[in-house]
Amino acid sequence: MIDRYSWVAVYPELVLLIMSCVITLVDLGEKRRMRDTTHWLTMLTLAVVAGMFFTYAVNANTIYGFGNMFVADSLASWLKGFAAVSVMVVLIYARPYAADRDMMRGGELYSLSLFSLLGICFMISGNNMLLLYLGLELLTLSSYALVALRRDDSQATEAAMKYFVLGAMASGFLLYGMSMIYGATGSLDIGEIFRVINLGLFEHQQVLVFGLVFLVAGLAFKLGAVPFHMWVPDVYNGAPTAVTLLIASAPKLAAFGIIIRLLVDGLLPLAADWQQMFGILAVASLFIGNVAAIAQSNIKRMLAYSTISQVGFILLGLMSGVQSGEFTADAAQAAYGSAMFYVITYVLTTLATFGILLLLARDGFEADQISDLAGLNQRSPLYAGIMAMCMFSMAGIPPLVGFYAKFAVLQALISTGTVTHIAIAVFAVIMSLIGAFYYLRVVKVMYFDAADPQAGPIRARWDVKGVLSINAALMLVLGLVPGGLMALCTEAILNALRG
Amino acid sequence: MAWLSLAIWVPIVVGVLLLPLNKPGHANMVRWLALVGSIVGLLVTVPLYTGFDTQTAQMQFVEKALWISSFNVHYYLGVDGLSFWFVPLTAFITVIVVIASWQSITERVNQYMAAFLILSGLMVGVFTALDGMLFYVFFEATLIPMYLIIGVWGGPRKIYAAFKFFLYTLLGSLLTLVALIYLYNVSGGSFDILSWHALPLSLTEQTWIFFAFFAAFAVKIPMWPVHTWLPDVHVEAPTGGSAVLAAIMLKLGAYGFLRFSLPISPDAAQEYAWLMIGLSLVAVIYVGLVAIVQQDMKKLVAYSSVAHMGFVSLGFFLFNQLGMTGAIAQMIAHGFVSAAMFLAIGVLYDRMHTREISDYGGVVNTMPKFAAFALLFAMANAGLPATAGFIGEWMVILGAVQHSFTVGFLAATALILGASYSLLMYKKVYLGDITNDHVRELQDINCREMLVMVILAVCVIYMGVHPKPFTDIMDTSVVNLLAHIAQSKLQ
Amino acid sequence: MSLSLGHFLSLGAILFAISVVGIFLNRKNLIVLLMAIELMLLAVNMNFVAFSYFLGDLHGQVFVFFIMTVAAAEAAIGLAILVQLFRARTSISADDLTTLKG
Amino acid sequence: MNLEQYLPVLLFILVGSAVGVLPLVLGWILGPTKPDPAKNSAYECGFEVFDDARMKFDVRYYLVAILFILFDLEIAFLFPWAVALRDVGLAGFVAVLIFLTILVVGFAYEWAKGALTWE
Amino acid sequence: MMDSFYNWGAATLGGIAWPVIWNLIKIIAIVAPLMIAVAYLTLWERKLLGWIQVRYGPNRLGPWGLLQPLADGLKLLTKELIRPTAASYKLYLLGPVMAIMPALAAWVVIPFGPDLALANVHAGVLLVMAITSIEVYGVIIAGWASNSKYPFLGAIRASAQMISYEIALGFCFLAVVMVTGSMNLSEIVRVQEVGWFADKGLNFLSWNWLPLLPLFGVYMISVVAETNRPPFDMVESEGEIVAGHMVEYSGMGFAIFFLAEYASIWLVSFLGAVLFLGGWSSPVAFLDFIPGWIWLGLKASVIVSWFIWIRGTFPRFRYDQVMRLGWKIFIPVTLIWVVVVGAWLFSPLNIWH
Repeated sequence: MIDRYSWVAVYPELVLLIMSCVITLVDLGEKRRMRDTTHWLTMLTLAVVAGMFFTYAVNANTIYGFGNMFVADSLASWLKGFAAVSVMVVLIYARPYAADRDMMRGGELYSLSLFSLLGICFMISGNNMLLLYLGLELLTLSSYALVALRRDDSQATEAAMKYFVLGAMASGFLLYGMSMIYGATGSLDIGEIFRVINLGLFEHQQVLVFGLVFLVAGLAFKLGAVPFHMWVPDVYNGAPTAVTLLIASAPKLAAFGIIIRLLVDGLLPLAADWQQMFGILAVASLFIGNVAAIAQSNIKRMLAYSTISQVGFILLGLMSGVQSGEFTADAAQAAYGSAMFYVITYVLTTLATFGILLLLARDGFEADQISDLAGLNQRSPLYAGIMAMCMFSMAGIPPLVGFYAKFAVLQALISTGTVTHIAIAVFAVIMSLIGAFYYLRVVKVMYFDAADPQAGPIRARWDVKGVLSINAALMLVLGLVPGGLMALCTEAILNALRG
Repeated sequence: MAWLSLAIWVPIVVGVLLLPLNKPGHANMVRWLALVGSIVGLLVTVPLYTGFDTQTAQMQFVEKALWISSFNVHYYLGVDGLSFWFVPLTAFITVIVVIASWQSITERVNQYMAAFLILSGLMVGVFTALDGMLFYVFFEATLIPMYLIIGVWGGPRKIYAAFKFFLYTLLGSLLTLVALIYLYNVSGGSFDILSWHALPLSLTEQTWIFFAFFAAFAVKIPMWPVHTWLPDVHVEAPTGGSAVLAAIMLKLGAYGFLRFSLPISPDAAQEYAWLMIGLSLVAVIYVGLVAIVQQDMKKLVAYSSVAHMGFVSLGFFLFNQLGMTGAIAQMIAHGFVSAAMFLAIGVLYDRMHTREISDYGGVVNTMPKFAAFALLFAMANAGLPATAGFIGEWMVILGAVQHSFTVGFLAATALILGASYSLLMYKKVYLGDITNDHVRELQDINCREMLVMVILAVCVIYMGVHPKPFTDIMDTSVVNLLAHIAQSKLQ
Repeated sequence: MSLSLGHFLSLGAILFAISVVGIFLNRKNLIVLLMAIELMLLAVNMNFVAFSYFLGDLHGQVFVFFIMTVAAAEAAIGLAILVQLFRARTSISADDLTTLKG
Repeated sequence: MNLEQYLPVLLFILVGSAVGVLPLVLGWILGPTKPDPAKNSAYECGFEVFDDARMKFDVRYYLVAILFILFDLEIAFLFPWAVALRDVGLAGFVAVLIFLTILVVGFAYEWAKGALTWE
Repeated sequence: MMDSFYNWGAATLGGIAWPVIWNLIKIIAIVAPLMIAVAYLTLWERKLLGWIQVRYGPNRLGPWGLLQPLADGLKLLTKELIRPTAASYKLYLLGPVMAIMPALAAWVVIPFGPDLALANVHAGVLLVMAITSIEVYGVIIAGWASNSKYPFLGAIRASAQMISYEIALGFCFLAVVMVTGSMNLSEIVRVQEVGWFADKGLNFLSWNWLPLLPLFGVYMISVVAETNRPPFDMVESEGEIVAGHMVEYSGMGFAIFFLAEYASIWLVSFLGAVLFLGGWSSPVAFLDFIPGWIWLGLKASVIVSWFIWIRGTFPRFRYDQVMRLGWKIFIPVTLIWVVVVGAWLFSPLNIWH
């Protein structure tokens, strides 16, 4: 069961695990305010791990390890690579913010981030419900602790509590669903589940569908789709911005990964059922997310609702993989590829958005009201420009990358050709118009409003400035030439579907 | 040489390069760089004119390269007689705007100039794109610089105006996006506009597609009743913004009809021609009447723009050569005239900081040179013969008469309305006695303003007296388009 | 005594329902909430064990072990957050979690 | 399912409880009942009762409780392995070694953070 | 005789009621002697302490004071059960019950001879751990329900201490299970009966205590802490918080806590004998003729005396020292030894086959 390939498959994760432990311990001896050793060691680790993932991804081999419990295909490797990079970027952005706010008295920010990345990796690569669950828990448990990292902040603690309660409940739902699926199919192995369902070797149809409902509910919780979105605004708002960034970025990749594993790899024969559920979730998310975002004055909260609406779009992509009951590789590839593209670009944009917010926040001052961005253009045209790009990208205005994400998803949706889907597409389009309104409001505040005369110039560390610029440049470059990433996504999906 | 690409990217690149120059001390350098950039942008369109073959309706100066492989999207550019004139026109207006804003813009000059240059490149892109996706990207991208131009340098209610502009146009274009994707799927995975032209579609499909495109283009033109954003935006936008908006941006919508609605869904277009003609006539007459009662000069010109663009849409849906050619000529003429009108208002506004007609009076006494130019432009706006405004309107009216006398008659009333609001305004503002001290202290236009006025005046008169070069280029394509529309695509 | 799979599943479902109701109805005490969450995991465990026994497949029981471990970790973090919350608010009532709204 | 083996366990629990309850009842019957306020007040070394008895206490107690939950579970985790040690072989042993290493990392972390220090 | 009685019972009462009755009879057969043992443990404690301190201890009631426990019991039985006004009464009464129930219930798996256990279940060790863990609830419920400062402090201290040592104990159990390959307590004894030394007749050298010596040491000390006995009696430490969680109890309430404590001492002594000292097997082969339950009782008595001995010998620890010992010494030691045992099992030197 454990052969040489097993170790090859988990090699990067192994490095990550060892280094997480090492960094946790090494950090104990770190005395400097910015925790330089920890920071650079973490950066090195993440760079190495990301490099390994990308190498695996480029090689595009599918390796199964540990008795099919773990799969390293190119889809997984890409997602994991992007996750590693995004955690890296998060930590670069977060460092000055965290150091100003007593979050760096210990190195928990780093060790927990690394452990959450490990969880993400297993969520993406797990090929067994047990492993997927453990990855999920590793991620969420680390996130709970991260949200509560500012011990003296009662808001953050409250957010952590809410996150914890609802997150734990979500895990419960997911598990309950898993137990039902296990009961119906008699296996925890994703491939085996697929085989059993596909060949109709199961006895209890109701148990299976019952399990599916809970599974989808649990996943929707984790994704933050309406009506399971209650935690998202509170957590985004209450958590320290650095942690909000972490929660808002890489875990989305993981959520996508786990959905692909569970629902596509495992339960594709039931696609008709779960696509329908996704449809309802998507429509509700688009509506609630966009409408509620308009009313927000707190930018983190607004971004939380915007995330909900973006999740709606991701679900739109995921719900159009199987058309009129028939599975075709082309359609699935386009649909899941578009969702993947959406997730990746969303993460890219989110990173830059929160990066700016982190940059604006000074010691004792959180830039968390939309009005705090007033006159940013006068204070720093560069950062205002980056933020504006983020907003336009999220609103889906070309030539920024967010547009192609929306386009790809709409294309997948419309290509199903059914009237319902086209109607949903039109609905999504109208909702994204509402979305454009609140994104524009941020741009308006930055460009049209006058700056607070007391607000000084914005100083940024060289690494933050550099990475932020690259991040923004990527949004634009991917907007101008999105072909490569799109091709990558569809290739990866195809690869995973073949496996 | 890839002249079209140059026409698109030269202004954009120059604009982007201006962005880092944000120190107040850079302002002059920025102005000169912007001027050079815009002139180069204009110069690269010259080879297009000299090399244009008027005998063919085919696309010319075609550039094609794979852009997004997953969706078979191409970087596909080209011009034909329908789109040709808008390329130099855009570059030209940009030069004018850069000169006109030389002194009136003092804050964040680099961003202002960059916005206009980038906008210019994007608009050229819209006119030259032959790939649906590419078109859409350019079409949408223009929103960003225009939104910032209105919002940053606009008037007191700029925020309202900027949002209105953005959201109105976005709503329409998003629906268009759905239609584009639908066409992509129907055509078996192609975004090639020209191949869409040959696509057989049922009448239901055509109708849906027609109205999806209509949503975007009608808002942009703007047609009655979705024109309400335009007066607000014009009033609040800075002079340059108004000029570009009126001169070029509105044409994006009209051009969309030519490139998408008519050839892709010809049967639906004919089916609903009555509606289009009706809406156009409402725009021409009703909006013309509304213009008469305006107190604000810019609003007046804005409404007159709506009325003039009504002629354009009217011309399109007459389905005869006179109407179509006239509409396109009207678009070009309106480009010159409306830009000139707005710039003239800008000249006054820079001095008085008011646009209320009642605040003026007897300007001719203090600014005689300027008043002369203003008179010319007002005439052109009213469509007086021998000015650019006359050509298009006249041809459209003739075409309308060909189509049906009633329509022709109603369209003709627009000439009267146009004369009344243009000349009434001229009379109130320029003629008569000086009514207040501010007017008394006005200085006449300086050399720079004079330069702008002269250039525009030359263009207006030249096109008015010698329209042939303009129409020559269009003719073949127009005939071809009409022939295409006449063929049913139903199968 | 013949206990069938249905009995165990019903028990699991009842436990699960109780815990969900507990989470949503309890407004006074967050500790009860944590207990409800544990109960939810127990319901799942019940399912897994029952399925595992009746399927004659051990994986379900292995899963239970992991769930228990994770539940412990979860309880640990939950309690830690609770303690922190109590120190900040001197209340552990769910009704008092109101600073984040909108 | 065969649960008969566990019947004595259940019975013993009941008997154990009974052994707890019966003497209480007996004591209640046999002993006098003469309450008075001083007798029934909380013991406070002769002082009047002040403050709530259920006061805040050192957070380290919580910490110990939390750590206990984790460690105890880890032990529970190891029992099946210990039973099956001969079957899972060296690979199983190595796996548990890895597991214990991570546990030790956590333990060392706690130690260094002072969670185990009582002063 | 037993068999015929069983058959008669099964025949008369049928398949459901009879097993219950039969088991109840067996339970009483364990509990009754246990109660006597508990009672006399108190006497033995006082006697032994007396001797350690060179005095006589109880010597008035009956010969050598043998009636002393009975007198104590009677006295406590007739004392008033005080009901503190501030207490949460239901919980206040639940406390002692929760304390004694696990101390008794865990006996269900103790093997008194080969397969002579009330419930010879596979998961014996786990069951013992599970049931004894409940004991801490009794303490904490009592402390909380009293609603008084000393009990509260005592309860918190006690629970922290008990759970701390439970981890070390858990690792001790773990190592025993590792070498046995089973969690069945009878099996654990049986494994100790074989070995190189046992073949030579020196059974006691084959018992687990020798190869697992460090764990045996940890066990012997941990159980003292686990039962809150001096020198680890942080719960009470009379000088600091009077009688800890028992402050507010009187009469039988108080007595039950004591019963529980001594029953626990017996329990862990028996358990220690089973786990490390070969259970019912005789230390040397030529003494095999003596019945196993006598050996087991003797071994347990030795351990019980150890409790009393260290109580009489060592001064009380400070709380921080107790916690330090538990977390920073015992846990690492046991952890390391578990790994060593694991490695040993896979090495050629493996003595447990």
